[in-house]
Amino acid sequence: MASAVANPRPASSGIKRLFERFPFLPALMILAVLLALNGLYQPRSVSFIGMTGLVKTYLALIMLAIAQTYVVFAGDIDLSAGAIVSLVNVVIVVLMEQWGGSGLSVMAALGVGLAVGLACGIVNGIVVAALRLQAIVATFATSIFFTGLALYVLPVAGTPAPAAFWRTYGGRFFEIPFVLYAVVVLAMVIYVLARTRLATQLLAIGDDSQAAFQSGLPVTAIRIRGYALCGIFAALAAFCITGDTASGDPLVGGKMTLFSVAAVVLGGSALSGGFGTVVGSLIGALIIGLINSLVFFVGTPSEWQNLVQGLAILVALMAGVLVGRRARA
Amino acid sequence: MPKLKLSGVSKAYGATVALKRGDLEIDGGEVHVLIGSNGSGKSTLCKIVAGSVRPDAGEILLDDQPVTVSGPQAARALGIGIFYQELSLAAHRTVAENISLPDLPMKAGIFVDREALASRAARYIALFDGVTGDGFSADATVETLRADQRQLVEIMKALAAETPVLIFDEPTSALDRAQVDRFFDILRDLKAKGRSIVFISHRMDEIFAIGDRVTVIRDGETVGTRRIADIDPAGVVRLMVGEQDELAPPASAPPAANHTGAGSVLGVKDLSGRGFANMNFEVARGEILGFGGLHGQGQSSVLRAIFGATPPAQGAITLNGKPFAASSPREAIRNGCAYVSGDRTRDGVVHGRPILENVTPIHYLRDRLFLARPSALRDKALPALQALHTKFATLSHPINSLSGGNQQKVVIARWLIDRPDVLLLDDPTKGIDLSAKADLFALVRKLAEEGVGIVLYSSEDAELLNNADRILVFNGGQVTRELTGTERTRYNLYQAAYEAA
Amino acid sequence: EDFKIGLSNGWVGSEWRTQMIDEAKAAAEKWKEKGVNIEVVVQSANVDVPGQIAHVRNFISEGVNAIIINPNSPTAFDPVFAQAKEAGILVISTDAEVSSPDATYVGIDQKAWGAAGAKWLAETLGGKGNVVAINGVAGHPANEMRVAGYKEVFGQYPDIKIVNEVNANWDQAQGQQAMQNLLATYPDISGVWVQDGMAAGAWKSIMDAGKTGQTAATGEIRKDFIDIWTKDKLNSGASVNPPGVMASALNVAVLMLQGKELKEPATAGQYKNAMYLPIPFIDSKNLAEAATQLEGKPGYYSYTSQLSIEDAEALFK
Amino acid sequence: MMNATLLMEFARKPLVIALLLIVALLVLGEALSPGFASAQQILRLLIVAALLGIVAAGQNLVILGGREGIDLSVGGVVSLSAIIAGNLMNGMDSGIPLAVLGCVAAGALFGLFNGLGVTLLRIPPLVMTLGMLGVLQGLLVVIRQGIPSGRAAPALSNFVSQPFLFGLPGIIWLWIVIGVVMAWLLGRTVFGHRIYAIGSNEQAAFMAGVPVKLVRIALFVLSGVFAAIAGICLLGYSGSSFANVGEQYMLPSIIAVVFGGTPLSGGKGGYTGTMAGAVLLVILQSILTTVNIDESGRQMVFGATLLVLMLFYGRGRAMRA
Ligand SMILES: Nc1ncnc2c1ncn2[C@@H]1O[C@H](COP(=O)(O)OP(=O)(O)OP(=O)(O)O)[C@@H](O)[C@H]1O
Ligand SMILES: Nc1ncnc2c1ncn2[C@@H]1O[C@H](COP(=O)(O)OP(=O)(O)OP(=O)(O)O)[C@@H](O)[C@H]1O
Ligand SMILES: O[C@@H]1[C@@H](O)[C@H](O)OC[C@H]1O
Ligand SMILES: [Mg+2]
Ligand SMILES: [Mg+2]
Repeated sequence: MASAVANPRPASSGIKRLFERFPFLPALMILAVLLALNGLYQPRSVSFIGMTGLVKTYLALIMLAIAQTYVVFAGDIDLSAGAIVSLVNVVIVVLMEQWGGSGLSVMAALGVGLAVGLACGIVNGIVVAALRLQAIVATFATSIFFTGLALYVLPVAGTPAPAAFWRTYGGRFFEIPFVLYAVVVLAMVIYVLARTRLATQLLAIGDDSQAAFQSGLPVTAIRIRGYALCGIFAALAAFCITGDTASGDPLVGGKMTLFSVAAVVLGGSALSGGFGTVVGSLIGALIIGLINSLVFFVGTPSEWQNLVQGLAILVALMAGVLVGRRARA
Repeated sequence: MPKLKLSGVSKAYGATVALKRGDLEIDGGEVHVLIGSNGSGKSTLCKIVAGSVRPDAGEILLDDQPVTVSGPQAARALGIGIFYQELSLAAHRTVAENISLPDLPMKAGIFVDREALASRAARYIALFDGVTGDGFSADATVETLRADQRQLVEIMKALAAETPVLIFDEPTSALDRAQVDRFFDILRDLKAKGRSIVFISHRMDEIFAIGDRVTVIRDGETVGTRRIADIDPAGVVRLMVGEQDELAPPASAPPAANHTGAGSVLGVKDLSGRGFANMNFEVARGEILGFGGLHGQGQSSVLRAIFGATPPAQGAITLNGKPFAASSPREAIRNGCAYVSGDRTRDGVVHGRPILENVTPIHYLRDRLFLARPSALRDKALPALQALHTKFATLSHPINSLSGGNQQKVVIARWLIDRPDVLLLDDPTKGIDLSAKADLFALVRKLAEEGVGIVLYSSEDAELLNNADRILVFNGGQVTRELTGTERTRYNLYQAAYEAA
Repeated sequence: EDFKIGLSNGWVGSEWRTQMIDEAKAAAEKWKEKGVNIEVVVQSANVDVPGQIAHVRNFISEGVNAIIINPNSPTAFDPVFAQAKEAGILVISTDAEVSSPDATYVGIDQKAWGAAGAKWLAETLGGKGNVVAINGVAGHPANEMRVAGYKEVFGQYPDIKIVNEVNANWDQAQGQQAMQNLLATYPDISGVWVQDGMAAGAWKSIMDAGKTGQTAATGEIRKDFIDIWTKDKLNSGASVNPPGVMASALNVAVLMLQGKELKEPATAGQYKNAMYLPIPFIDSKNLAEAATQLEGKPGYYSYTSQLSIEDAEALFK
Repeated sequence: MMNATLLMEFARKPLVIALLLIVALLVLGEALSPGFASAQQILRLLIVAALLGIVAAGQNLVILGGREGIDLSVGGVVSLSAIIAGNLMNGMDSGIPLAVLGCVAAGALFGLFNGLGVTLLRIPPLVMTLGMLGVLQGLLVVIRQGIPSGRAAPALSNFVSQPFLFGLPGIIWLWIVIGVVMAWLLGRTVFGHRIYAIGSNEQAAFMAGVPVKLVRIALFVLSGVFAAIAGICLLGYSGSSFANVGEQYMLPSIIAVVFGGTPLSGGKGGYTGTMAGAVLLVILQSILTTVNIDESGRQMVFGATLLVLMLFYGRGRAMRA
């Protein structure tokens, strides 16, 4: 028998389908507008050098936004992400210095840095997923702990990173800035990760963790893996920060946490989990960067710059949420 | 040798004993029906077998071997698959991903094998070819599907486990007849392949249509197992209710409809909106107007539109002869309109809050209260709850301490404190047990006699035929037939419901 | 001649910083008389180190001729200053030294500044007593150097004991609160080493506790405080970090942009790129003099000094 | 037997846990540094706890209202209010009424913005209030322009730190009054029941005629108002305001609520627990500043202790019950 149910539903338009497949489109549009405006007010800012500078400055935030995205997929959040950045930053800088700053010691220190990020992520995962503490408050607590650790490793900002390290990060190979290679590699990594089983599982948990558990998913283990991935990307963010600041600072990442959350939202992911893309978060981080520079380029008096930036980010956040919903509805 | 055997399984949640003594034996190649009133512990028992609930005591034997089901994953490994009553789907994932969610096919160790995913989905979707409805496809996100379609996905997901033991906990509650028929075909096929199937439903006809044996569970205890061939519906009901007083026999003759003299309390003219069009009907004071037809034909939408939950696109409504266009439930309630949804978890229950707070919200609004004085409220709430024979310890207990049926009674009771003029019943008995149903309909009739105008949509034909004075049959968002007096027969109802819209 | 100069201030927590920017802007105006047009673009905000790096990159995009920065970190700007240099931009840091070889520091020697106050305190106390220190923003380069300065001095006095050190972020209100707590915890404090803005707050707590007579504390250079100091005859001494340092740096920068060469290249300090400005010191002896400079100014106005264009020119060949 | 289980259940109540922990910490503090638990010291702690507790009252309401309710902008409102109050009273008692009015109005206004964004535009609260925090921080820079301005009126300072009745300063009384009003509001008013209703099941509340959006907007407005009141008191406490005084309250106010037994998912809990939670948190911080260890050690111990304490509270449901 033919379906007896005739529930009128709106024909799904092409645009809607497009937004469903690419939830970051609204963010991409905002990004384009911001780029145009930046170019309009300061043509040099969208030149090759200007753009390279933008990437250099915000690659760390991009990494951290990506880190945040993986936990947000599962409906979790990591308020310690910035503290992990600080911790990894001081650890690698101190190690690079102690090990003499040679190329080999730099690589070894980076390896340790990744391990530290991973360990922090796993700690968060255990605390949130295995011990079942509420993510917002639990990762706030771990952020205090990680900051304490960072202060222990390096009580005062200032130890310089070896020149070999930051000159590589800020340098060029075959006339192309290193960070652009980094971006290409990052794009590939994101592409690969998006196709993993873990990404799908995290999103399924974000939709309904109880349902996912009852379906037979090892929910706790998967969430811990999400946090672990977050920790790894936070460590990468720390590498970028270290490349860009060439020094250790036990508080360097603190302010980045909330921006990483904002970037995820700007990118069209749902904080409640189950829906979103990593690419969106990357775009979100760039949006924040472009807003900050645009506010300067249009000539905002210095005392007003913070306020205008705050307003612009709020408006962008709201616009992103609204446009995204309109488009999908 | 039984395939699966449970003995003395129990589970308590704090003070609530969900399952006292669950015994069950399932053979290979049988459909074993589990029946019992709401809150009797069926789902709890199923979840214990499926590993998602940890039992307090008892033994589970699989192929005569004692096993510990340590979790859903372990259950699958042991060969136990389940359809969850409340579903276990990921809303933003596709149908295909949901079907394979428990074990996504992998490629290169970390990637999802999209091809394998698609072909597996295609296999199970094909089983329901023709009855899945509009918009159903392997790459549709579950979020965009209707309730019945989601239930189908959950069925496919359970089937895809390809386990020797399959548990279906109320898999048909949102399905239409065609879908149920198809599902039963599949069950018969599985039975033929020697699978062991547990099937739960509150619909007597389904039980007799598909079951081989039936186990009755009452108040958390298994009271007995019978061969379907050896028992009739009345016998099953007797087992379910035990030594308590017999249920009133269903009205043999349809109640007389003599409301012509009474004025119309609710009038609907040319009403159209999302999911329905051109509605025209009147409800007289004291009348019970039935909405019939297959589910999802616009019955709920009309009721919700009248109630202001989704305001209609066009048309006119009159209440007590005056024009009435509620833009929100709030406004509708203030004007004497009441609405009981069958989906209590979503539309009714304020979870975790005391029973008292769950009975009083309408009263607050109708009486424009500012203060909530417990003693005064108690006096209002108790009679309303007693009218439905609601079982509860004290009014300050959280509503979740009650069984589903009793929760629904609490939700209904909130409309009885201040008498409404119009009562809209939107499949109000979904998932509540037989005695609760009887209580409810006795009360509804009493309200009608007191002059309330009542609209009753029910997905159960018997309920409609036994209680409605007049039935509007919905088909494709329109009323295609009105059944009055002696026309109200099952035959007419089916005919109108199934004819092409 | 036209120059565009970017001013970056990474922290707006104190009035001292506001005056610093204002004086720098005024100094730029002054160059008009000499026929030099200077456009200043300002980024002044509460930002972290990466945020201030973004400031610098914005300046590079803006195409400024010189950047004058009050930096949030001594070491973190090495890479971005290298980029600025590559783009042909002159970089000068002020108020806090930076390690970058691509920048020049024009300002006071913060360590000497810290030491000067400590020395006054130690001598005033006769070389013994319990001392507490109230510091600025932890980790801020200027703060860290000052701390190093007083530690070194107190280290030379075996009978002076630093019983506690706290951070009050260069904020008067926080300084007052910190002092209140310290007084409650340590009844026998005889000396307080406290930095500028916060000193007025600390002194208020000291006076509230009725310990004015028994306490010596370093002071500050805002008009409000100088007035109390004079009126209540406080036992105080203040080394001066003039907010005019950025204006001084600007004057030096313009001369450098004009292609002039320093008589003595800037090679002082731990990073060998510093050019130190003199550090005035105010105590009861020259208090009245300082008061005259501040007459008619608002309460938050700090005693200041700067290299005038002529002073600066004198440093160049 | 029955008594034992009753006792167990009682001991699992968040309020009881918090009170027990408070006592334990006081004993510990006294052991570490004699005088820690002296009456005078406890009074000082209570004043600080009152400041946090008043912020947490608003936070509590917003969280109770569910739909991921949270207000990250409270810190900004506290700072703003302290600055506005300082400017409006400028050291004079006569300016207090105007200051209170101005601050409350400002707090309500920003709360209203939050509420409108969350309900009308359906921006998730975390996002909306995070964005608002950025705006407020920018606004602070503009208003203050780096120049200190405004001072607490003497009466306000006395209110916060001088004994007022039975040896307790006014702010403690204010906090007690707020506690009583909150308990009454949540338990005995229709509005209170509606807060729980929308927090627990918004859809059901909507179908039962609760004006969902209005209630939620009211919660954000109240949160702004409470933060503003705390800002005024904070000005009285510190004498003058500094730019980011309020920042220290943002996440602690949430922790106080959680330690008080209101889960972040909303719909259950109450304010009495939150008050205990605020006291608990303040005592913990105070112990850590008392013991003489490095900042790094302090933070590590603080973070780890918070985690351990959280284990006593509203841990999420186990997947497998
Ligand atoms: N997680 C839980 N926490 C507390 N009580 C529960 C929980 N799950 C079930 N119960 C209670 O256990 C009892 C049995 O519930 P169960 O869901 O097994 O009944 P059921 O037979 O499936 O009913 P229905 O026919 O309504 O689905 C009910 O009283 C219910 O309220
Ligand atoms: N038409 C409706 N039918 C059923 N439920 C509704 C309807 N409109 C709102 N609700 C539910 O009631 C709750 C509160 O509704 P309310 O209208 O106040 O807020 P809302 O979700 O922002 O709705 P909207 O965007 O439609 O205005 C929502 O969570 C929603 O799930
Ligand atoms: O003197 C201080 C200055 O050195 C610092 O950098 O900013 C604040 C001032 O109070
Ligand atoms: Mg059930
Ligand atoms: Mg609405």
